[in-house]
Amino acid sequence: MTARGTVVMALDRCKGCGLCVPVCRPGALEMTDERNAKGYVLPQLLDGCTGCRACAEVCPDFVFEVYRFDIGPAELTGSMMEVVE
Amino acid sequence: MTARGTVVMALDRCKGCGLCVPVCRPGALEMTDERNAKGYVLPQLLDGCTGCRACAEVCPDFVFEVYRFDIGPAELTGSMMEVVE
Amino acid sequence: MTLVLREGYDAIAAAAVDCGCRFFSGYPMLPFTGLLDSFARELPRTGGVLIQADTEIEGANMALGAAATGARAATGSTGQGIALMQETIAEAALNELPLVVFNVARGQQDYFQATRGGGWGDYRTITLAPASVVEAAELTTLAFELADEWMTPVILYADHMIGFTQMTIEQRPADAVKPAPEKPWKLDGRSGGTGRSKVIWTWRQGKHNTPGPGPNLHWQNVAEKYELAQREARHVARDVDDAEVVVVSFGTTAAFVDYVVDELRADGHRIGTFRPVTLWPFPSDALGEIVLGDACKVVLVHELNAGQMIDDVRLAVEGAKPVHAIGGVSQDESGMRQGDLLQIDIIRTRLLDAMTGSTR
Amino acid sequence: MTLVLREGYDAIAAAAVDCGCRFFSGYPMLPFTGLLDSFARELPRTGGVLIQADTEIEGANMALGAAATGARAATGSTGQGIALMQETIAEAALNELPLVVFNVARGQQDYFQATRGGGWGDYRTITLAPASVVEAAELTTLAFELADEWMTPVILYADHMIGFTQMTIEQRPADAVKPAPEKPWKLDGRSGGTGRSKVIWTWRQGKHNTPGPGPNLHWQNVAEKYELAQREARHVARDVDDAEVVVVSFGTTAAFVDYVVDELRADGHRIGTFRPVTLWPFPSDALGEIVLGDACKVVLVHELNAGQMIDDVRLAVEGAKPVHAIGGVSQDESGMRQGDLLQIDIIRTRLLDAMTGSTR
Amino acid sequence: MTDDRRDVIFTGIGGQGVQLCSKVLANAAVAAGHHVMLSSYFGGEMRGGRTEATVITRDQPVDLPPIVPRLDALIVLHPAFLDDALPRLVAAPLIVADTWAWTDPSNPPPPARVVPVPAREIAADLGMPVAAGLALVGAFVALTGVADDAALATATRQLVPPHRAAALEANLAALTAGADAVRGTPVGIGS
Amino acid sequence: MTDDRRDVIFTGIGGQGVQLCSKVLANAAVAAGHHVMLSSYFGGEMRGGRTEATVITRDQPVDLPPIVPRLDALIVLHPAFLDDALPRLVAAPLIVADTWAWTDPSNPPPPARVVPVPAREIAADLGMPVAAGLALVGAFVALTGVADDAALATATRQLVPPHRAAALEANLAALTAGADAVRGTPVGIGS
Amino acid sequence: MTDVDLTGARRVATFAPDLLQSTEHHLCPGCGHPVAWRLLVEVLAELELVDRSIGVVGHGCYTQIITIADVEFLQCLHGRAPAVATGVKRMLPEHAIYTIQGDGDMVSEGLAEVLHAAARGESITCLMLNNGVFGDTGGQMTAATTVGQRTKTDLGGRTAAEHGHPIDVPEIVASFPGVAYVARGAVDKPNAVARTRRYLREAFASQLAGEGFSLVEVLTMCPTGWAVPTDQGAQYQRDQMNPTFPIGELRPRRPSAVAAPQDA
Amino acid sequence: MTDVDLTGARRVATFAPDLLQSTEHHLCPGCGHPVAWRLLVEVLAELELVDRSIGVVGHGCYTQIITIADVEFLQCLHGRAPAVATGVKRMLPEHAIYTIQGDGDMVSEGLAEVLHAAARGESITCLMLNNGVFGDTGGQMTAATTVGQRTKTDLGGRTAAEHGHPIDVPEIVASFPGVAYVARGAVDKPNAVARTRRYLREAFASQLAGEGFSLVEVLTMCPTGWAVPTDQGAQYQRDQMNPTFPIGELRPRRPSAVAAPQDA
Ligand SMILES: Cc1ncc(C[n+]2csc(CCOP(=O)(O)OP(=O)(O)O)c2C)c(N)n1
Ligand SMILES: Cc1ncc(C[n+]2csc(CCOP(=O)(O)OP(=O)(O)O)c2C)c(N)n1
Ligand code: SF4
Ligand code: SF4
Ligand code: SF4
Ligand code: SF4
Ligand code: SF4
Ligand code: SF4
Ligand SMILES: [Mg+2]
Ligand SMILES: [Mg+2]
Repeated sequence: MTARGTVVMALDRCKGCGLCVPVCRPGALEMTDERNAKGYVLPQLLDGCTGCRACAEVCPDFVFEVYRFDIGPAELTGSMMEVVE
Repeated sequence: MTARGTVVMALDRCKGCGLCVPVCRPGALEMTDERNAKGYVLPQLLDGCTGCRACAEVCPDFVFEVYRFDIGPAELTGSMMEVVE
Repeated sequence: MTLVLREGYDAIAAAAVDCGCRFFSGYPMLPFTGLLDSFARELPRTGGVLIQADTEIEGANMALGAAATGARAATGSTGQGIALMQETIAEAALNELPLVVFNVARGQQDYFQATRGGGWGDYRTITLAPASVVEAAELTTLAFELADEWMTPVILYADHMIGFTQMTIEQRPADAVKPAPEKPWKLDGRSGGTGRSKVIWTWRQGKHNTPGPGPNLHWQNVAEKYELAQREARHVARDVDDAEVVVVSFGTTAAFVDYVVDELRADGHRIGTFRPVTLWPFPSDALGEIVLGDACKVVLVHELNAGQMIDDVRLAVEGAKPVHAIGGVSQDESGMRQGDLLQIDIIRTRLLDAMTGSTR
Repeated sequence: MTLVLREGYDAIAAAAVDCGCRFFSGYPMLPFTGLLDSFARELPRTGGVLIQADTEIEGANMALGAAATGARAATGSTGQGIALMQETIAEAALNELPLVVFNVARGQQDYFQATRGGGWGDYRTITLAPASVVEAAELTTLAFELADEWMTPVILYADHMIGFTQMTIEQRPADAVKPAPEKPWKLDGRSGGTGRSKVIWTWRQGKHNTPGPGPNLHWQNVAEKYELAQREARHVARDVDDAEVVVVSFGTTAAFVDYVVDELRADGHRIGTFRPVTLWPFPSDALGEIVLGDACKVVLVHELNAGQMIDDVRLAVEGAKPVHAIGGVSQDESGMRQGDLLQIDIIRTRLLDAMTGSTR
Repeated sequence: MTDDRRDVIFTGIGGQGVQLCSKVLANAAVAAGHHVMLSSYFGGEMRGGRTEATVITRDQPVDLPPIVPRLDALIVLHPAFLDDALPRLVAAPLIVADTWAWTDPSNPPPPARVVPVPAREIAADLGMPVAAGLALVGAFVALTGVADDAALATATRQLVPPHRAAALEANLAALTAGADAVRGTPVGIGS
Repeated sequence: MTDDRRDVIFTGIGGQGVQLCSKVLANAAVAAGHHVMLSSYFGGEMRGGRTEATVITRDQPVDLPPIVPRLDALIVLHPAFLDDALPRLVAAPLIVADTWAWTDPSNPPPPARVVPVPAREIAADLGMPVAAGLALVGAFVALTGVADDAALATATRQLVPPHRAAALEANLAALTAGADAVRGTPVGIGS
Repeated sequence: MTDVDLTGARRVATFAPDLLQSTEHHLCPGCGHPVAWRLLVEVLAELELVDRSIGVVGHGCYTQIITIADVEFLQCLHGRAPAVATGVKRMLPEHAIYTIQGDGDMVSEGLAEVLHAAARGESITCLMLNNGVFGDTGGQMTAATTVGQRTKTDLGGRTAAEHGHPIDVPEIVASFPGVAYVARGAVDKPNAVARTRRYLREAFASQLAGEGFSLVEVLTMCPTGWAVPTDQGAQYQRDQMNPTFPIGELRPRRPSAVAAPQDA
Repeated sequence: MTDVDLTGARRVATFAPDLLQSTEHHLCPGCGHPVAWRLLVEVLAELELVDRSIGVVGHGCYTQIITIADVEFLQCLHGRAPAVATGVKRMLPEHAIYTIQGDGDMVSEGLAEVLHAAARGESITCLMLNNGVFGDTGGQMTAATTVGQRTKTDLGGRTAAEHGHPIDVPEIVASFPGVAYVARGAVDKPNAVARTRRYLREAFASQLAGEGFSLVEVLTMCPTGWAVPTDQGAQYQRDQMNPTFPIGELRPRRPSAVAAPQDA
């Protein structure tokens, strides 16, 4: 399956809340037993990310940077774009 | 015209506000040029009182005691009775 | 005698309920919140009422209302929340309503607030400042008693250290719960319709049938009452008889000072401590007597603020001996707790420095 | 120089607007209400804003917000309403925001409130107490200047007599209105996005990029600032050089005392008066110097309360000479105005009694 | 030579215009270049209650308490509350009284100087009973020279709103008539 | 003869159960008839933050400041914040430490008496890693006699809720195992 | 006293209820408050609450009731009456505990107190005498002054642009689940007076039945604050205030209220 | 940082807006507040208000925003933000002035402040982060805790019988005439986040257009105060809070608002 999107995760600041997991419609995120230096369990990225940004929208700790492969390489700066409802 | 009611007025404490006059449906009250010791102009009772108690209901200075002639002499004590709307 | 281990919060709440407190209302604020929780646990055992109020002002006024019915009632907060209650505390004082106010303070900056208030009119609040959990429980009982006796608000000035520390205190006997004394002035509705119905208000103008003294006379009476209440002054003096240096401090800070002074005494220094237990009335006579003694050369004041109690110390000493501040503003990084000036090395250094300075 | 006749309320409001006050908010309360009305008349001429707030707490916080933008801003009430502002006044002090607070008091019982506050934390409020309409106008200007200079709340402690009395004051020149000084710390939004954006809060912890000193250091700094502000102490002394009796009083009461003392001096008594213009900082040094002089035998304190300023007098005198209270609680039958102890016959009798007593 | 007693207290009852009278006097004195202090006392909300005002005039800034303890002149619009005012007078006061309102000439005793003015009649003649007080003010000013006629007129114009022009004219006339009534009254002690 | 050093400070990190351990010790001392003072310090909201508690045991009412300046015993659950605790000890402290957590035997120098206890192993054997602290408490009590076994068991029962019976048994076992590990350890100065 | 021939007459209205120790008061001519006082004490007498009621009274012209009504009162701080009454009620749960407040007292200074008490469903009755001004401090605008209403603050009448809109506390609390009864009456004419009496009766009855919080607003005339002649006060109120604050029951008692517990 | 191949990738979401000086904060795992912070600064940037806005911030866990967001802040007393913001706005009428408050700050301590400001039609935007608890003092019940909601005060859930009912401030102010815009959003799932962003945008736009008072409530999770596992916070909020506090615009902007003056 060709990835439509991906995420970069700043897991050092993740607090393991798990809020990102259920909002990922393709199920591309799951919690693991891994812990970061602060002792929090961490999510990991599986296959299937669509770059939908849902995880970034709900994460309280600014862990996600989201990328899409489906469109050209124009870079979005500053504010996050809107999720189409 | 036979009087159906009458009022006793404690005019020493009247403050001349005139609120009693318009509520008297038979027009049995009117303001005069007379003044009491406090210097307030006073109402006076004309003919036609029905003993309806309207004046007593609105007077802020407890000036009126109301009597009716149409019913037996049973005395009402304590609280004032209700005006039938 | 059975000993039980109790957190300060619980010890205070239990003592209050045991001496008949039936009502408590307060609004969450750290570190006062712990006391609110403890009252919530303790009050139900005697059918008392706890209201978590929606503001400090409401909480204080609820307690005032409860007090007006003759019930022993209390409120509380930390200093900042108590700032909001100033109008209400003054109202209670001028209405002669017994109201106990717990200040679980973030430090020692509320001395002026407690002893001079920020309310209105001429009033005072008896203020009790415990130095330990055990004393906090004892003074809680005293607070309710003094409030009733003098018909006045009484402040119990505690802090987070008293709240969070656990100490063994004597298990109260099964019959510990005492009813509040009967209060002839209390409102219970029953005087209604008698032609001599009661009314409580700070102006004391009474009613048509039963005129009161009016504000001037009433407020003069209240002021005179507080003059008399001077006799409630309480203190603890340690090793002052031969002390060249008398260190004055209050509340938990005094426990640290005592610790250091005990060490210095063991080292041969002629030093003693004086701790007001009542911040108002300040035990001026007792301190004055000690200071006027031949032994005393200098009075040092350690308080964790910019200099508040030192006014009362100076008023007591009246220039007879030099008075020096060795404390100061001292807060931890959270702003919620006392800071460095509780460290015994610092206290020791400051004491020694001041002693050297004064004996030079 | 043209003289105009002005009621105290108007004189104060005009002086405030002339020195750049652009915002006033308050809640009606007698006798403060007159000042609210005067500000409502005066502010529009410079485009200033008047808000009749819905509570004292809101009024004070509105003024605090306006002050944070660098505008000269004020609020006010009478003592009881100011009790409600204690938390806010402390907040302004610890945030170093210049805020002028007018207390149009019902008497002299707010001395402790003004000088010791009932707020939280270690703060002080410079407090100015005029004795006449003309002085009230002058001290209003000074209040705004000191508030800016020291970045602190300043209280102007007036009363209904100052409010309602009309006196001739100098017509202000057409260019009287001065802009408030530029304030680099003020909030105007412009630092947003620079990476060094401003934040004002009492804990002074700063921001991620620009950490602040934190509460301990900040509050120490504030306390030190107030130490320095001691130099703003102001007073008026009359006929004290050879005075055996020095009478201390403040505010309008002092005008009555001066009147009696002038008479007594005319009768040959060696008597003088001392009036603190700043209640805080109290002019202790000036009073101490006078009292330490050979002439002075006794200090009498006339204040219309149960004894509040007398603490400051005693702190200044330090036991060097006897200090006696000749005042007391004194309210009229409405509870809203000063009572009998302003009568010059009573003052005269009390002075003579105290003088006899002291020279026996 | 004019009378130099000018620390004056007005006494009257609510509704007589004591406040307006005292303001006219005070503002006239200001217009005449004096330093002035004006204090008022209203006896509460009741019609007919005690009403007082004091006006102090000086060539220097006034340095007196706001409730001036001793006054040397009195203007009497109504005798009801005279007993509150008299004790505040010095031994030799100037008293300007509406003639009807000054019934006991023995109080205060000499050396008081009492000047009765038929103010009620003056005002009645002008068809404006409430202007009686201003006749007394006119008389007082004439006696003391605390202001000149022009200043008095200016002050009155400032204080009576323009839309009450009729009242203004009557007020000015009352002032003049009051002054006329006392012109030539000898200055000095004794009534 | 038992060790008489009993003004003890616990040091550990959030999640190790320092609070429970200190409470068990304190309540056991109370059950044994002593006067006790217990103070705790939580280092904030972060997992793994500094956690401390002090337990003072006396035969008289405790007359000490709530933050006890000098302590003569130390129980080490975790070495992370040892540097905060060590300066508060007197010159000759008793130190009961989880063996793994005591890596630098030269600090503090003699006359400190250091008693290592394989608490982690004990707890692991009981299938309950979080009970390690209680093994140290058991050892401390055995060394000092500040409470007897019965008091220790009573206190633990009071503090562990009945619905966690399994945990209770493991906790009790950890206490006993810790005690057993040090029985016979000679009393006195030096490790 | 006027002299009339009372032969054969039956008294149908006394000067004032026995519960007033005096018929004299210092309120202004044409003030609406005293009529509300009368209704209150009449209802207390009628419901036999005279010796088991406590009134908690705020700051305003109406406060004078505490000097003449022969029932117990606690005069409290401006705006705080609902909080004080809460403390009283919790200690005396069988008593009828009520507040007397003005619009300034309740809607300006005391807005939080009344709304928090209502949200708690506190078993007290709050009485608001609404004249749309701070009568006692000279007639300034309050947070309940209707748009267009004359006050000392603005003799031209309140404008929404400058001062905003009034807050309708009865309407707000009527929507709160813990509230048992809310009504608005007036005293400008006899039938308004009669309705107000009934509202007060209902409010106290709901309190005694433990149904929850109750509130009765009474529109009262303040000719002084409005700067209108006394004899036009009633009409001014009807024209100016009633459209914004219509008379009636905003929350009638629920028939099932007594039976059903209020918890969800 | 996870290691992924970004060849040919287009960034569609940054970690955090540039306006945050730091991505670190001390709020609990699963706390809803930081998402609301992010939305706020995004909208400020989008509307170009970064250098002409001042945030007036109350006391609660959310207060921490003042240490990381790169805009100007005035931290004020608990509950008083709408009054403080009023003073600020009147001196800087062209600026975007807003408050950040919690439910404890706004509905408990500061109820009078927000309602009075709304009634005045004050041209400010109030933002309420509602988690139904005093998070910062340990999770006690507030005046906005929904019935049945778990708090430290009552782990069994709030009961109306004991504690009464929550106060719905947005609903109350939505009925005030001087109010321009009121909405309630949430941050429990992506589309709620998106709607909340739009609500904030509308609120600020209405303020800039001078339409009156605006308020946006945001439901935020407080797993700590509710004593629920962090990954169940969002669901708990939907089940427990949303029925009482449904998401949506309670008062949309009036199309004519810009043109029509608000006075009557
Ligand atoms: C804390 C406080 N602020 C202000 C006052 C001054 N004050 C006295 S009565 C009153 C308001 C009266 O208004 P309202 O409640 O409407 O009663 P009314 O006089 O109109 O009947 C005010 C503001 C006060 N007593 N206390
Ligand atoms: C006058 C005053 N009272 C109490 C407090 C204590 N306090 C700090 S934050 C807070 C409430 C927090 O609740 P909320 O606004 O809902 O914010 P949250 O922490 O839930 O986000 C309280 C009561 C205070 N700071 N000031
Ligand atoms: S939502 Fe963020 S903080 Fe929570 S688990 Fe996912 S990445 Fe970590
Ligand atoms: S961007 Fe969308 S699909 Fe990709 S991980 Fe995040 S939520 Fe899942
Ligand atoms: S209503 Fe009463 S006070 Fe008013 S005029 Fe009539 S009798 Fe007099
Ligand atoms: S009782 Fe009725 S009819 Fe008689 S005077 Fe009064 S209002 Fe008129
Ligand atoms: S001012 Fe208004 S409310 Fe007060 S007594 Fe007069 S009319 Fe009544
Ligand atoms: S306590 Fe609640 S509101 Fe506060 S940071 Fe934690 S989760 Fe957030
Ligand atoms: Mg009113
Ligand atoms: Mg919250």
